[in-house]
Amino acid sequence: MNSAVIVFPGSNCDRDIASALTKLQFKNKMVWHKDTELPKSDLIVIPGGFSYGDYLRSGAIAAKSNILKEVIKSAKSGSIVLGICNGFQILIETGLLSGALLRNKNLKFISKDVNLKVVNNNNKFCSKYKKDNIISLNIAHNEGNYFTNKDHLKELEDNELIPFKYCNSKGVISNESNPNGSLNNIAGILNREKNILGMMPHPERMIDDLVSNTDGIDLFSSILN
Amino acid sequence: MKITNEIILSHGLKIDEYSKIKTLLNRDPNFLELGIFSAMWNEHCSYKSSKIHLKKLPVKNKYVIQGPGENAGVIDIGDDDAIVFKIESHNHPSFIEPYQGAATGVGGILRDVFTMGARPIALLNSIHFGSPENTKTKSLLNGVVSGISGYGNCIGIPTIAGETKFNRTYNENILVNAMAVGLANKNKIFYSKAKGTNKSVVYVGSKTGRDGIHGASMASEEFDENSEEKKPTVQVGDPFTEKLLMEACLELMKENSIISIQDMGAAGLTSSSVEMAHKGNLGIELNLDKVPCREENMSPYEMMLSESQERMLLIIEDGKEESAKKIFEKWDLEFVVIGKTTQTNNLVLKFKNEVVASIPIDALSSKAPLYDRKWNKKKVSSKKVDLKNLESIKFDEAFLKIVSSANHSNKKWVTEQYDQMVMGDTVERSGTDAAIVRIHNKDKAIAVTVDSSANYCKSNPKTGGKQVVCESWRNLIAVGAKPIAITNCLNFGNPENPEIMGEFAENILGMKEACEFLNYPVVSGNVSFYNGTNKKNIFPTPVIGGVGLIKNLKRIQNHRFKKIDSQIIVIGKTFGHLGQSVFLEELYSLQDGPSPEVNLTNEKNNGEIILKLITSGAINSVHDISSGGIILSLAEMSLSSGIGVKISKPNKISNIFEYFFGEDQSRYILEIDKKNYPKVEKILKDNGIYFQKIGITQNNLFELDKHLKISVKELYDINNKWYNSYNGFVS
Amino acid sequence: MKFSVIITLKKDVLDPQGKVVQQTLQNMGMDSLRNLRQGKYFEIEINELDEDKAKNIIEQMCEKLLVNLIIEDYKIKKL
Amino acid sequence: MKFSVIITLKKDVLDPQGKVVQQTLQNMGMDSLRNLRQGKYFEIEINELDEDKAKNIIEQMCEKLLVNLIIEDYKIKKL
Ligand SMILES: Nc1ncnc2c1ncn2[C@@H]1O[C@H](COP(=O)(O)OP(=O)(O)O)[C@@H](O)[C@H]1O
Ligand SMILES: [Mg+2]
Repeated sequence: MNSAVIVFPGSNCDRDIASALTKLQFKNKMVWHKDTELPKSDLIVIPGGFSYGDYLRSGAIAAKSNILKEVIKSAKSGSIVLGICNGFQILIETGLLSGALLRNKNLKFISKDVNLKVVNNNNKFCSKYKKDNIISLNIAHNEGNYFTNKDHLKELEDNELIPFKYCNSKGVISNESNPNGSLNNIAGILNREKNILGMMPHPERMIDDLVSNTDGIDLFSSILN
Repeated sequence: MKITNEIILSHGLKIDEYSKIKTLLNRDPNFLELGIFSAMWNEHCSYKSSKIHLKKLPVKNKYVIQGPGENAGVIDIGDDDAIVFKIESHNHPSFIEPYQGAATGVGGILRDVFTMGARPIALLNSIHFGSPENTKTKSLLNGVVSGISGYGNCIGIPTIAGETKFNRTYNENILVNAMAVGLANKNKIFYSKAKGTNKSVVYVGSKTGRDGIHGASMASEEFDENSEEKKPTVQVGDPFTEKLLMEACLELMKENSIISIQDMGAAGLTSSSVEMAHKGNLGIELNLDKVPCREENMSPYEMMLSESQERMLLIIEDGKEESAKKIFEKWDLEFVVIGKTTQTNNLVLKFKNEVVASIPIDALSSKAPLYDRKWNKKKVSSKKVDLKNLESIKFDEAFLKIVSSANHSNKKWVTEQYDQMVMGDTVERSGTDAAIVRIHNKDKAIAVTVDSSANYCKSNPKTGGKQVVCESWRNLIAVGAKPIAITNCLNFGNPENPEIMGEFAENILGMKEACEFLNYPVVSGNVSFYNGTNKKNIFPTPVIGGVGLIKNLKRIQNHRFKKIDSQIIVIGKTFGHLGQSVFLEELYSLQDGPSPEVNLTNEKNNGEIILKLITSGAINSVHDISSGGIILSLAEMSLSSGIGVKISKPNKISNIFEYFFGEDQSRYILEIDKKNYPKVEKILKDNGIYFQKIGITQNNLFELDKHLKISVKELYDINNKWYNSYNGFVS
Repeated sequence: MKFSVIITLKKDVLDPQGKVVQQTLQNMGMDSLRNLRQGKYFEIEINELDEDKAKNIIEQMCEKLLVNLIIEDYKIKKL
Repeated sequence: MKFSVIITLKKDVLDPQGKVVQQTLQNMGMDSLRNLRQGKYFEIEINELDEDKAKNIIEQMCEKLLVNLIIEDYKIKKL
């Protein structure tokens, strides 16, 4: 399977995701933000980091880049798009995903491993997980506090558009297990057509027991499937 | 402008230093030249008070590629891989503006490392604050931690180890030391030495503003009531631009275009250009009209002394300017040829078609003042602390008070603000004896740690210097790394005071002894004097950054207990040394008695055996014993694993407080599977290593004879309270 | 010509930053504080002498980049 | 009583955000843009009817928390 990772000035998880994709048998290409054409790819990844320093609003400036016009076109025609962390913020700023990512409720950068419940696996990104699996992924962000209006929240809940929610080690989804203040403990969302996933946690950091665990692998193998 | 005594003094120069300038120039300097001299001759750039002492430190072993004197030290870790590392202070700026001060401290040390051709792979820091009750401490703590996190996270380099300490000695002068570690190809290291005349001198990075003019001389002065007014424009860090600068430099380094490269740190354009010319025994001529400026009407004086961040100076091979420029344009950065190297051995500055300064390079470098300052030997107390003179306390109370204290609480509040996982190679994060970073795509790694022991160094600078080097060595051993070399950041008070100068001189002697004995040389470092206010100096605080090598990632170790019912032993002799201990400090606010001595022979033997045992796979976990003694080390092993212990005091030593809180050196705790125990015991005995059995691991309960019994969960909560209640947020 | 732009979060959007700042001030003893919301501020200078045209340009900047219209409102003022 | 507080960076202090935003706008074709600086904005409502007293309280908030006086200036206005 071919993948493409979009690189912005200030992206800093681009190498990590590229390593992960290669390790998991994707043929990956890096795409510079000034490029005007996407290579033929089955998966487009917008990586984490601080594109444009997170200045103005995280993701806002990257969303205006040349290549994003192509990503939007491609996404609208059904390509699989994955945005991780800053990538999620960028997808929100382009409007491909709805809602907003506000400052964490404690106003601090949070970097730690958190538990997530796979609340919906009926999509291209999660088919390898079992529903209600509890996995542990690393988060590292300043603005991951997901917010949206009531109608959209209902739509997300009703249509199985929320794959992951923050929970504790026993799977309880509560205020205490919510690291950043996200509505309904949302850690990631899909668009209505389910071909675009934006998520704050970093699956690419969890593919190797030596450094962490392997809970991220299933996400990539689901896509490969 | 006429140069008055007042102007001279306000530049941080002494009147006799000014006379020396006149002799060297054979004339009076103009105002710009005076500014340049003041920047180059201050303590921070010239090392005038420390140089003769620093020379005593060992700087070589078979791994060292580059010792002190370059932007950072370089060691060889095999397969053409080299590790480049250095630590640096940013104390005064962080006290004035904690967020920006700490952030630009991180930015500065990163530039030192990638200037040499290394991609940074880890950040560490050592931060010391005043007592928590001091009114300034809370905002300084918050500002510094978020500054470090803001910069490191944004540029995308994991911050994986450090230390956070509180002590009233830092009430008016905090310490913020940042260390960076990078990975390079050992055949492609870049240096600052200029070569060849008439080569293009190129300015890259951010534009120059009026930031931090006189920052370097500020770092070389004591604070007083007027510091607030003397304050130069604060430097604001821009990690985004630094990220671009780093990528652009590393990209350019893949081509053969760079003759020499130097970051603009303290004293900006002045020190970088002088440094390059001096090392290459050349002259340099700059056309200041070309310097990219952020503000209008900037004067040559401001341009030369600005400490704007995220800038570099390069000397480029003939004909490579265009291709180099393309790379910097790709990254949206300034790239301007601002001068050339010359044969004159002078620094010549032109502005608006006039020569505005002309100074012999050696007058600014090799002929700068050097002082052998007067120093006094410390009178060391040798009186043993007698517990009988202290108010009695129950053992469990004493223990819990320490576990819940600011200095010994869990530091998650700090470390969870740092991205520790970015780059994907962090094998051990903060919270272990040393952090471990894998070399990308390889099966080997390095271990890194920073350590300091101000109380020990205050009471006995020489023993303290020895001890802190050994502690660093021990922390690397404890994770299974072979210690290779160190970088040091020497934070001291006013060197013009013979007591303080004595602390410095003796401290160096102690470090030298330990470094030599352990074959653990110093490859880079930084000296920060004048830490203090109005004659009140901080405790001498040398901070050691250690790097060790792990050749095989299957053979690493950590301090987390693995199983219940394993044997626990203490390696090394316990005499019950309570002088300068955490026990006295936290429970009685006493800094009393002698510092613990280190027996270097035992240190080395114990460490080498531990390393052997780890490599043989015979032990379950290992932890060094440092401040707080055996009981604190055991607690850390339990807290990080959730597994309890059942401990008894061996009979020989009478007093339970001395045995469990004593801070004798060169000791480790091992957890050993009972089935492996006979084998381990034999190895220890065969090698003449002293050890004692003290108990076993057990489920859930942290237990010491009849003195202490608490669930690990409860202990965890107690250990985790302080930061959150101090800062008033729960995350 | 110089303008200021003030950007605020829409009323129904959570303002975590404002909330924490408000709490902190209250904890510091500022009891009379009733409500606080945080926003952004820009000072923008452009080479355009015609005020209407200038305003129009600033408006474009807001709509195209500075403001996230889904969650934010803005106000432009000539300085 | 309701006030606005505008906080801006002091004149010679680097504004990395403003710099990048300005560049982005220029890259988007806004050629007439000469200069842009970014600041913060607060809307604060307090229970205090006396205007002088109220202003005084807001000033205190600024000096004690909202403003970093080392690098920032501020302006208070009644709304
Ligand atoms: N400022 C910091 N930055 C990163 N890591 C830190 C910091 N402060 C403390 N730590 C980490 O927390 C752990 C405990 O710190 P400390 O109590 O000082 O360790 P020790 O007593 O073993 O030297 C260490 O692993 C250290 O790396
Ligand atoms: Mg340790």
